Amino acid sequence: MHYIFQIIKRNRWIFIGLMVGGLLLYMPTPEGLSIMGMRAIVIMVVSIIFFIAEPLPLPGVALLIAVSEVISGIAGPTETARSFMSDSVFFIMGSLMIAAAIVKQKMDKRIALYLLRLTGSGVGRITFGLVAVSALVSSFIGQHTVAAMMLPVGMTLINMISEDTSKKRNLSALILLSIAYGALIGSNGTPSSGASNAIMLNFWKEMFDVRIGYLKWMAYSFPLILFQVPIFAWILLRTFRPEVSEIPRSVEKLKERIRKEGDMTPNEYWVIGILLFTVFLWVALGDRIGLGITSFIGVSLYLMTGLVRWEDLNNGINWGIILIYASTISLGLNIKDTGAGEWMAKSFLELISPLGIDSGIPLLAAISILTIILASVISSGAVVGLLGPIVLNMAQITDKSILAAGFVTAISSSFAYMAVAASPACNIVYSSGYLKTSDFLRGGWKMIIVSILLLLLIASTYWRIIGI
Amino acid sequence: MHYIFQIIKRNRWIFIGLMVGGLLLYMPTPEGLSIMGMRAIVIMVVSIIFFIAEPLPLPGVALLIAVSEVISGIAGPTETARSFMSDSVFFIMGSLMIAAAIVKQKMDKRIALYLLRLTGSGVGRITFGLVAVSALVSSFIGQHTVAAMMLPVGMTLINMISEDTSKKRNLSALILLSIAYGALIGSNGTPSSGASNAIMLNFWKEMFDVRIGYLKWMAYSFPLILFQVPIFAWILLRTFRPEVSEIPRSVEKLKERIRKEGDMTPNEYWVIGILLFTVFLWVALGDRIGLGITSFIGVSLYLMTGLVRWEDLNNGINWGIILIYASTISLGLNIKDTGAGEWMAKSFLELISPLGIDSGIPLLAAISILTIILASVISSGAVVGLLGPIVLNMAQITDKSILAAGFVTAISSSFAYMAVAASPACNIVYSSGYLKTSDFLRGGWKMIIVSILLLLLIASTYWRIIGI
Amino acid sequence: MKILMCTDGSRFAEDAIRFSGRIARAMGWDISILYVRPRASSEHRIHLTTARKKLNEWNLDIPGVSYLKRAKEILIEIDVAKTLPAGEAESKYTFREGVYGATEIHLVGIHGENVRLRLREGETIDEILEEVRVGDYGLIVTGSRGHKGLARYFTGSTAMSIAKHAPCSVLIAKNIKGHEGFLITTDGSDMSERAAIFIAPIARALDARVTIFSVAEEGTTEDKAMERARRAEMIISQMGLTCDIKVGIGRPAEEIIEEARNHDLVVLSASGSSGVKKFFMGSVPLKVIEYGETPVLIVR
Amino acid sequence: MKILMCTDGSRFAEDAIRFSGRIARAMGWDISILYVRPRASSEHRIHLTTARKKLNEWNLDIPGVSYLKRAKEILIEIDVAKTLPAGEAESKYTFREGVYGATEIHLVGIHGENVRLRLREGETIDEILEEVRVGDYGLIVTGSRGHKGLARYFTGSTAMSIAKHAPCSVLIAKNIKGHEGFLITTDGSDMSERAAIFIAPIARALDARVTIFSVAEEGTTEDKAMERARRAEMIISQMGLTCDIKVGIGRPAEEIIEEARNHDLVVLSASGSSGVKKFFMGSVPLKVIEYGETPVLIVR
Repeated sequence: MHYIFQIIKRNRWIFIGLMVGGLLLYMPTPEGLSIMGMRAIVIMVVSIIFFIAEPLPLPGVALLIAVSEVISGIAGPTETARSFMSDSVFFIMGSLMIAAAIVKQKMDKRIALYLLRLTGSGVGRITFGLVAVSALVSSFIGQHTVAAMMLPVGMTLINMISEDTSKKRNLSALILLSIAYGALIGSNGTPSSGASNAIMLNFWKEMFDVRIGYLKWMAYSFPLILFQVPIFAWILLRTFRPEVSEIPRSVEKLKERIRKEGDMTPNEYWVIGILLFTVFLWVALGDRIGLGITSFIGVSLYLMTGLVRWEDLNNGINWGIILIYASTISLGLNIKDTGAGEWMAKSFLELISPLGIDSGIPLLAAISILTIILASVISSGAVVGLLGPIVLNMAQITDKSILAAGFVTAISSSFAYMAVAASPACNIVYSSGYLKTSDFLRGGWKMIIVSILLLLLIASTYWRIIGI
Repeated sequence: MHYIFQIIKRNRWIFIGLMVGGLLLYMPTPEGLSIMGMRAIVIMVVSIIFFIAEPLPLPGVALLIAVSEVISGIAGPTETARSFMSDSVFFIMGSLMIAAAIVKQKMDKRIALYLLRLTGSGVGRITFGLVAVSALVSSFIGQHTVAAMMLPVGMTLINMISEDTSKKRNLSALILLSIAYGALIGSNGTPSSGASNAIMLNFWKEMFDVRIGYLKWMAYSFPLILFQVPIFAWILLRTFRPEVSEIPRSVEKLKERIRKEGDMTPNEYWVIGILLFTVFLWVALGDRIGLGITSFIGVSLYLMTGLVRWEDLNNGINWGIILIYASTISLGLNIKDTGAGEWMAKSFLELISPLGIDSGIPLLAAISILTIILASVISSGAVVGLLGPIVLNMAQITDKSILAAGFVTAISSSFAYMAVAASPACNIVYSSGYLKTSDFLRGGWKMIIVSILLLLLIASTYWRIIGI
Repeated sequence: MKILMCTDGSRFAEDAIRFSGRIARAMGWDISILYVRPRASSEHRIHLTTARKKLNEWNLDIPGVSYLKRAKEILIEIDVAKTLPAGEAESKYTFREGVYGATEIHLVGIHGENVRLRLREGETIDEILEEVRVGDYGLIVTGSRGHKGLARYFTGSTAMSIAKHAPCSVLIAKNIKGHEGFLITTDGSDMSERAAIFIAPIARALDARVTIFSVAEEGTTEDKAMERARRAEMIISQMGLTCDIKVGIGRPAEEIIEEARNHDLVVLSASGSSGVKKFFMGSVPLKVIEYGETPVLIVR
Repeated sequence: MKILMCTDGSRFAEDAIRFSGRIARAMGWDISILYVRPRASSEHRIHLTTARKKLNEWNLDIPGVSYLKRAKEILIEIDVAKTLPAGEAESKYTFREGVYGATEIHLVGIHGENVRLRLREGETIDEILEEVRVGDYGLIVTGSRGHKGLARYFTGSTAMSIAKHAPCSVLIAKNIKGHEGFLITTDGSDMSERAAIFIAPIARALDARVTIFSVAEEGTTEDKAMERARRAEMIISQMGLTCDIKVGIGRPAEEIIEEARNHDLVVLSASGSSGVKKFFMGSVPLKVIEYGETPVLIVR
C-alpha cells in the first residue's frame, strides 16, 4: 500500500503528463487541424511537460517520443527511425566528439596562460578577457566544453585571492559568470558551437531546401557576439562590483603554476591542427558533403592519431543528448508534415494580432521572448527542435524572411541567462558551489534585455543590409 | 624524421588499406558492374581491411564509411545519415540498454544459485548446466551480458577448487568455455539476442519486404540450440577431461556465499518483470510497431522505475558498436542499391559452380563456411551487414529460399568458436587469464564442424517441413 | 553506536556539527558527517563529470568537499578528531560507478573513534536514508535553519521528512544555545521510557541538568501526569542522575514548546503508531519540530 | 634510484623478480613491479569493463592482479618487502579514465624502500616506456623466456625493443643461475667506464666476483685490449673491489657470449651511437641479448 503510494508519488508527473495528453486527445479536434496533427501536438505538449518535470531521465523521453510517434500512427517504425537521423544529427555527434578530444588535452592551461599574459592583473581586463575568450572558443567547440575547461581557471584564481570567502563574494561571482555568460554568448557563433544551430540548419533544409554554409552563418551571427562581449563584461562589472580591482598576486601565482607544466606538447599542436583543419573543411566542403560528414573526417583523424581513445568518446559524450535532439527533430518534422506547425503558427498569429505584433520586428521580438521563456526551462536544442517548424511556418505566413525568423529562434535559445538549470555552461559554473541561484537572477535579466534589443537592432539593420 | 617514421609505422594499415582501395579504383570496372557499384565494393574491401587490422578504433571506421559513401557520390549526406538508422538499429540500441539494465542488478547470483541447486556437484552436470543456462539467457539478452554475468560464477568455482593451478587446468578451461560457447550458442535464439539477427531482419525487410516475427524467428532457430547444448557439453567434457568429477566443496561454498546475500529484492523482481513484459510486447506487437520501438517501451520502464540511471546506459553501452552496425547496414544497402551485391553474388556463383556447390544444401554449406571465416576475424554483426545483401542476392538468383540463406548466414556468424578476438563472449572469458589461445583451438574446430552439420541437417529437414 | 550528522554546508549546520561532535566525544561514539550534493538533471550530469575531471586535473576540490573539510576543521577544533600524522593519506576518493569522485575522508577520533566525512550525490532525503541503511546508524543529527514566521512554513522540510522516515533516533538541531539542560517529555508509554534510557547517559556525559516534563490535557488528569513523570524520574535516577519534575496543563505540543524555550534540548519519543496512523498524523513530535524553537531529539 | 621490473606473469619472470629484488634489497633501491595487460579491440573494451565490474562485485581480482599478488609474495619471501600490518589498506584501486580498475598495490620495503606493484593496460612496450618516463626509473629489468634454437628467433622481441628504446639501463634476465660472478665487458669508451661505475656497487653489495673482459678483434691488437681492461680494473679497484682480467680474441659478440656462459651477468655499455646508427645497428649488445644465454645488463 505504502509502496504503491510511493511509486505513484514519484511518478506523479508521468500520470499528470499522460492525463493531460488523454484529455487533449478526448477534446474535439479544432478546425483546420488534422487528427494526426492533433496527435503530434499532444505528443509535443506531453513531451514538454516531461522535459520540464523530468519524471524520467530526459533520454527516456526521447525514446518515448519515438514510441508515441509510431503508436499514434503518425509514422511507421522505419520512417520514425529514419527521421531521428540526418546530417545535422551526425554534425551534433561529430562536434561533441571533437569537443571531447579537445577537452582531454590540457588546452585549458594554455588558454589560461595566454589569456592572463594579455590581460594582466586588472579585474576589469580579466573579466573582459574571460568573456571574450569563452565566447570565442565556445563559438567553435561548444559551451559545455568551454565551461568545463575554464571553470578550473576561474576557481584557481578565486582560491588564490584570499582565504576569507566574504571578501571575495562579488569577485567570485564576477569571474565565474564571465565564463558562463561568455560561453553562452559564443554558443551561436558558428554552426558547430551548439546543437540548436545544427537543428535550425536541418529545418531550413528539410522544410524549404535552404542551405546555409558555415561562413555565411558566421556572417549573420558574429556581429551580435562582437557587441555582446564588451557590453556583458561592463554589465557584470557594474552588477558585481569587485572587492579589489587588481589581483596581481593570484595572477602571478597562477601563471607560475601553469609555466611549471612546460611547453606545449606535440600532441597539443596536433589537437589544434586537426581542429583548424576540420574548421577549414567545414568552410570549404560543408556545403557539398554536409557538415556532419565533414566533422566525421576530423573525428577519424583524432582517432587515427591516437589523440583520443574510443573510450574517451564513449564515456565523455552525452549520447542521451544526441537522442534528445534527434527526437525533437523527428517530432518537429512530424509537426510540420501533419500540418500542426502551420495550424499552431496561424493560431499564435491570431492570438497576438490584437496586440499589433503579428509582423515585422515586433513579431521577431515575440518569437524571441517565447523562445527565451521556453529555453529557461528546457534545453536550447530541444526548444529549437520543438519551436522551429512553428516559427518558420509563421515567417512563411507573414512573408517574413525564414532566415531572420530562424536565426532569431536559434540565437534567442541561448539567452537563458537567468536560469541555472537550462544551459550546460550555467550548470557547470553553478556546480562549483561558489554561486547562489540569485546571482544568475541579479545579472541575468539585464543580459536578456540587452541581448534582445541588440538582436532586434541587428535584425532590423545589418541583416537587412546583407539581405535576409 | 624518426617521429614521422613512427607515425607511418603505426598507421601502416591505413596506408595499405588506402593503397588497395586506390588500386581497385584504378582498375577497369568489370563488366556488369556500375561505377557506383565498383566504388561500393572498394569501400567494402577497405573497410574489411580496417576492421581486421584495426589501425584506428573500429567506430572510427564506421565514421569513415559514412564519409566515403558521401565523397564517392554513392549517396548524399542526408541519405547516408538516414541509411544509418532504421528500426533494426533502434532494436540493437534498445536491446543493449535492456541488457545494461539487467547486468546492473545482481541477477548473476540468483542464476548461479538456481543453477547449482539443479545441477548438484557433478562436473558433468555443471558443464551441461552452464552451457544450457548461458544459451538460454543469452537468447534473450545477448552473449556479452551473459558472459559478463557468468564469468564471476565460473571464476569463483575455479578459485574454490584448489590452490594448485596445475591441478585444475582442464577444469578451468571446461567451466569457462562452457560459459563462452553457451553464450555463443544462444546468440541466435531470438531476434533480441544479437545485432546480427536484427541486421538480417533489416535486410529481409528492406530488400524483399519480408517480415519475420519474434516467435517465428524462434521457431526457426531454437531447434539448433536444443541440439547444440547437449552435444557441446559432451564435446567439452571429452576434450577437456576434468581432473576431478565432483566438486561438492566448491559448490557448497559458492552456494553458501550467495545465500548470505539474502532473498531476491523487489528491484530484482521488477527487473525480471519488465524484461518478461518486453519479451511479451516483442511477440505481441513487434510485427506491427517494430521490434526497436517495442524495446524502447521496455527501456523507458526501466528508466521510469529508476532501476537504471541514464549514466549506467551512457557508460555501460558500447555506442561505438551501434555505429559500426549502423555503418555496415548502410554499406550493405548501398551494395544492394548499386547492383554490386548482385554482381558479387553472380561472380561468386560462377566461381563455385565448377565445384558443383552452386545450389541447394552445398550452396548453404559454402555460405556458412564463408561466413564463419569472416566472422572469425571481424564481429558477427559486421559480417552479416557486409555479406547479407550478397548472400540474399545469391539465394534469389539460384531460387533458393531467402529465409534459409539468411538464417544460415545469421546463425553461422556466431560459429566463431575458434577465434578469441571475434566474439564478446570469448573475449570476456579469455580476459580472465585462465585460458590460453590454444584452448579455443582445441575445442573450437569440433564445435564448428558439428554446428555446420547440424545446421545443414536442420535446413534440409525441419526448415523444409515448416516451409522455408 | 554511530551518529550520522547531515550538513548542508550552512552556518547553522556548523552549530549542529559542534553539538553532535560534543555528544560523540562525550559518549565515545563514532561519527560520520554527510553532505549530499544535489544531482543535476540527467541532461547535464555527463558534462558535470567532465568539469569535475578537469577540476581534478587542476588539483581543485570537487564541489561539496570543501564543506566536509570545514566539518573536519570543526571536529578537530573541538577535539573530537585528531589529525592523522602528516604524510598518511587521509582522503580517499572511492569510485562509485557513474559518479566521478564520490568521496570519503576518514579521520580517527581522540579515543580511537572513527570519524568519517562522506559525500553523496542525489536527492537529499533518499541519500540520507540510504546512508543510514547501509551505515547502521543509531542517531541522525540534522541542522535546521531556525527560521521564524512565514519562512518556517517553507523550510525545515528535510528535517521533517527525516524525522518521519528515519528508522532510528533523530536530533533536529536548531537555535543551539548554552547549557540550560535537557527537557525529557513523557506520555507514560514504553517508548517514553526508552527515550529516558537513551538520553540519560548522554545527559550524564555532557553534565546536563535534566527536567522531566509531563502534560495533562485537562486539570483533572494532573495527577496521572505527575505519576507518569515520577516513573520517568525513577528510571533516570536508576541511571545515576537526579532530575527536576514539571507538569503542564493544556495541549501537549503547545505546552512542550513553551516549556522547552528554557532548555537546550527537548526529548520526545516517537509515537509508536502504525504506518497508516503515522501517515495522517499531526503528531506531537512533528509539531514540536515544526513550531518549536529548541533542538528536538526524537527517540526511536 | 628506482628499478622497474616488468613481469609477464610467467615462471621465467619470477626468477627475474627474485633477481631484481635481491639487487633492490642489497642497494636499498625502490622497486616497482609492472604488469601490462594487453588491451582488447576497441569493439570489446566496454564489454570487458562491464565484466570487470561484475568481477569486482564478486570480490574477484581483475585480470593481471594475480600476477602482481604473486610478485608480492616473492618479494616478501626474499625479504624485500614486509607486509603491512593487518587492517591497513594495502591495495588501492586508482581511477584512470576509461580503464576501470587500473591498480597499484603499495608495499614498504624492509629498509623503508617503496615497493609498488603496478598494472597498466595497452601495448606492452609503449606502456613500459611510458611508465619509465613518468616514474623516472634508473634500471629496467625484464624477463626473457630463454628459448633455444629456432624459437629464439621468434621470442624476446619485447626485451629487445625495450633494450633499443629505453632511456635508462636495461637488464634482460634469462636463465638466471647461481653465484658465478659478473662479467664486465669494456671497449675502452667513456660509456664502458660508466658501466663499470654503475655495476661496481651492485657487485659489492651482492658480494659477486667480478671479471673484466676485453675483446681484441685480431691477435695484433691484444695489447690494446689488455690496456682497456686494465683501465676498467683501475676504476673497479678504486671503488673497493678486486677483479680478474681476461682478454679474448675474435668477433666481440661471439667472444662475449662464449665467455659469459660461466657468469651470472654480463655487463655491456650501450654503444653511444646516434639514432640513425642505432636504427640500422646489429650492435654488440643486441647480439649478446639475442644469441647469448646469460642475463645481460646494458648500461646507459
